[in-house]
Amino acid sequence: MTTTEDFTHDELMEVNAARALAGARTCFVGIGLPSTAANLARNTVNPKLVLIYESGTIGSKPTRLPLSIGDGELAETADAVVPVPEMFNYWLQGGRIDVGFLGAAQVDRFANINTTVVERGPGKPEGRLPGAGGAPEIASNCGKVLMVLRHSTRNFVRKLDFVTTLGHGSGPGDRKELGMPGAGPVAVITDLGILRPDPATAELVLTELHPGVTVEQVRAATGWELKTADTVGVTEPPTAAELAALRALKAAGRDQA
Amino acid sequence: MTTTEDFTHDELMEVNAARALAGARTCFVGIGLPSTAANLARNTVNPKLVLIYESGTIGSKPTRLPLSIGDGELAETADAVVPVPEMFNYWLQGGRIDVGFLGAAQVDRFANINTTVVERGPGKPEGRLPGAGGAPEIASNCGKVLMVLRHSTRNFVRKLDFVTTLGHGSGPGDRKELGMPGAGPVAVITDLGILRPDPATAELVLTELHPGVTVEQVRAATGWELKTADTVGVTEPPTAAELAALRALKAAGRDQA
Amino acid sequence: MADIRSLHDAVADLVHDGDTLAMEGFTHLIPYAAAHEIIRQDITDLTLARMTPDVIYDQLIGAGLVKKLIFSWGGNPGVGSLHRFRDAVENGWPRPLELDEHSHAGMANRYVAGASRLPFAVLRGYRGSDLATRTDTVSSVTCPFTGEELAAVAALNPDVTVIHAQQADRDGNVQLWGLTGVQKEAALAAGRVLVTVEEIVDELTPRPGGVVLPTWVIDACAVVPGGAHPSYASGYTVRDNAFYQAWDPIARDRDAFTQWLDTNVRTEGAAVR
Amino acid sequence: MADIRSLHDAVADLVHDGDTLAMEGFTHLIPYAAAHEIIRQDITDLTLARMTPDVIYDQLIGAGLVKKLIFSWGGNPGVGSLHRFRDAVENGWPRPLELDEHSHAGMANRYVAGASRLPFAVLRGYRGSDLATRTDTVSSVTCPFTGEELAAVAALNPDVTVIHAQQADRDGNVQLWGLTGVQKEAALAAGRVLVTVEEIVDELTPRPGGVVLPTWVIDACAVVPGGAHPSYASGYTVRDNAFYQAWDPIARDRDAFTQWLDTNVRTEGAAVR
Repeated sequence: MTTTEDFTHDELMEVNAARALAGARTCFVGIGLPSTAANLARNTVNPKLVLIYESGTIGSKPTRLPLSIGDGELAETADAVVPVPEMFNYWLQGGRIDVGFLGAAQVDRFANINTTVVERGPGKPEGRLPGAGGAPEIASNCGKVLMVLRHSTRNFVRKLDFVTTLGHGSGPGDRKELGMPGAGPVAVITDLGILRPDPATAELVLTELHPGVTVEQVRAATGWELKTADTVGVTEPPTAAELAALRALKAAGRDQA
Repeated sequence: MTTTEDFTHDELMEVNAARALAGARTCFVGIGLPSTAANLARNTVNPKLVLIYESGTIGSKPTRLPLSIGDGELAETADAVVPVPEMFNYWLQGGRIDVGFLGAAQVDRFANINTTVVERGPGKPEGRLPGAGGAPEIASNCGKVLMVLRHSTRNFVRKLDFVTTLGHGSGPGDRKELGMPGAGPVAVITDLGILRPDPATAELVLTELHPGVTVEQVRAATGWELKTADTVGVTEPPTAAELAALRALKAAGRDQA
Repeated sequence: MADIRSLHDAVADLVHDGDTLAMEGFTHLIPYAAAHEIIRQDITDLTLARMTPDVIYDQLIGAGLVKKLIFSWGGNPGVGSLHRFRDAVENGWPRPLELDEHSHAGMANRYVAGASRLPFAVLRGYRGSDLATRTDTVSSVTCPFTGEELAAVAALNPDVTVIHAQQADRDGNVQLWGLTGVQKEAALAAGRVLVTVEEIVDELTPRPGGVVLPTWVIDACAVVPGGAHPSYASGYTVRDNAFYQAWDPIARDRDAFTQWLDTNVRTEGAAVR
Repeated sequence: MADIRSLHDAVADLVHDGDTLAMEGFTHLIPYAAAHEIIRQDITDLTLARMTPDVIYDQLIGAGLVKKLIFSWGGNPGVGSLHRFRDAVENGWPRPLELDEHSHAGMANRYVAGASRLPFAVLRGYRGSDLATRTDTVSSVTCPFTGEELAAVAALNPDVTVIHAQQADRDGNVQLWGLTGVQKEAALAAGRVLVTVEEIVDELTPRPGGVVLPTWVIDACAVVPGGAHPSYASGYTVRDNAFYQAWDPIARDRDAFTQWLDTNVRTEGAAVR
């Protein structure tokens, strides 16, 4: 396997996020990092991956990274374009989608997500985030959920200021009790490594480090006492092909602006 | 006005049914006599009438009488074709349709309709009719309802064997109590004349006779003690233009079979 | 993913004795050829669902394969009664037929709930009608905001849905257009989906009014040109109104019906290969 | 029936102080020109509804015309925050902004209920989310068949909905295509409907993915070529991504925003005639 040392932490995150889509048939794609990952997956590990955007496109095959979930190319290259209510009712709630790929502003140890408001300290108003978008029902209804976000104590917090989207609630069994069809978050891919829920506790534990990253670095960037798996692996470095595909996607994306 | 004596009782019914659509913007069209009436209206008193069929066509402009509510020409000449659930939810229940035009197997004095089953006497099984189709919600949700059917004691009965579709229930106020948005049946056009609900009782009374028909004839063909309006009018004879349009429609319809 | 298969094999694999089976198509694109294959394979004890049973279900009922019918309007469109349907309901011939009867609005919403994987749908319907007294799939819910009582209909999720479409591509993606009725909902509500198509094309070109079903929601496609006859496939065939009219005397008479079935369906030569 | 009118007159007649106003378009076909006309006419105390508020509502909020926002995702797509929206929520500038906040699935179904003239819609949603604690338009219903508890969302029926479309014919029938989002539902849910269009054509040719709104569900059409800028109208214009990126520094600063508004919207020359 050809590897190269010339890559960034963001690229490690993006490449591993794409790899996590190997074997998936359909992916509900959030904009930003999830869209980068899903498009990279289509150009590398999973050429047949069906990309589904909440704007109503099924099977989009964009040649460049879309800036928004409603870029014209998403519709023009799609197998089908459906009304937004149909997307949420027949396709998402209908259980047709294998993987939901989400970003997050804040995530806690049970992979619950906040994208609504953050506390900014005494005397200061709550800080406003964009809101839920499709995430609550994506996380509930997709077969499983992948998350991708940069690792920092600002993002990986001890306690969410607001639960926008339930991951695993307060532990195993919560999703089932709430009648959520999907398995919920199975991996959180960051620029430092990968966290996965411990099957016994549903708490996110460090399972893989990216090459050159230490457990201490990840702990320092996590707002709770991060546990590690019995064996912490190291992700495969990006291949030259992966990096080339990623960089080509991003360059094409920049051209459009 | 040019008139002619050469017309049948059915033609009187059809011409008067078409006339009842003068001024309507949109009509939800049942197949059979209602479709004849609505298409004739488009060719005579109401060229801009928007025909809506439950198969999903909005603004059909057929050149011949469709045999079924799903004939290809209904779709090909439509302003829009929508899925059947949308037709019933957004357009019919959404209150977008001025007039629902229905036929019936049995009708009672309050213009309630049976199209489900009929008693056939002791020892005999219930006779099976086609069923409800769109009628219950057409009668509930259209601004008003017109009915067209041939006059006989078999059709105009003292008591329905089954209420498929509510007209005026058991009298004034029933529709309101049930929360039905539309005004319900406003006229029943037959081959003998026209019945309309008495505003005070909601009971169908004879308001118009077709030329040459007597009150006694209508009473004999009605299964209850039919009341008459204070003044019973006589419908205008069909004009030559109306008859020509009707006959052309029917001839074109026959060509397709 | 939809495999492209023979009609015989697709029906044999996907339609089983005792299934709840929906064969939809609102006058247009009715999957007659698939129904005939079911008759040839003698798949029985079926619960059939369809808004407008039409002649296709008259044939299946007359063939004795149906124990229950879920429907909203059972007639021969533009012609009259479905005599095999009536004979089964009125006289139990060739076997009794249980009914679950709705209005069109109710049936359409049952499929919508099914496709949405919700247990029920809400509509302002069935008011003042006796229909709700004869079925356990109509109930009511109260709006938590306004207090209004509305009809609730139970979701309809067929074991298998069969539809006819104009085109599939080689991957088994399907497109239908023209009157598309309730087919998308019936397909997405089902556990298994079989689509018969007029033809396989290299690429599906988006059409006005086109409904695309991606291959990953379909189990099998079978190429059956003319498979909607005597209904039609817009752009390929026209409705055989004469057949619908000719059906009336055939279906009125048990012997004439049986002979028609033997001659036109239950023969080796009638099978689609 | 839709009269073909000037944008000025259509807005003046159809949009009133205090209205609940929906301006929909999911990234595509966002009716910016109509929003600017509303700003020029200083129509105020609006309750704005929109799944994705976007830069269009950032402008209306910053202009001080909005008292309440009904929404599910308020960002500058692909760029970052809506700074005018944040400033109103966090600091009450230029006036406090009340929020009614949902998920996309909830908002879409609120419009569906509105278009269906039902008081509520049902979905399997909001589970485990704090969203429902901050709004009185999410509740629950119990399925009368299975006993499952599901989310209920209140119907959203705007006083007026404004959308942008590619084409109208001379009678005021409208067609839009490409990503059609939730526009049909938003229009059919509303009391009044204004459609701005790229052009008037002699005849609407059915398009793949086309949504047709007949003239009799629309109150006015106004011809506004480029009326979706900086969003786009598929087949006519492309998305001005550079504008979305340039908006970030403009909207971050109250003075820069106000100056932008004065220069680009609140001038006689900016008005569409």
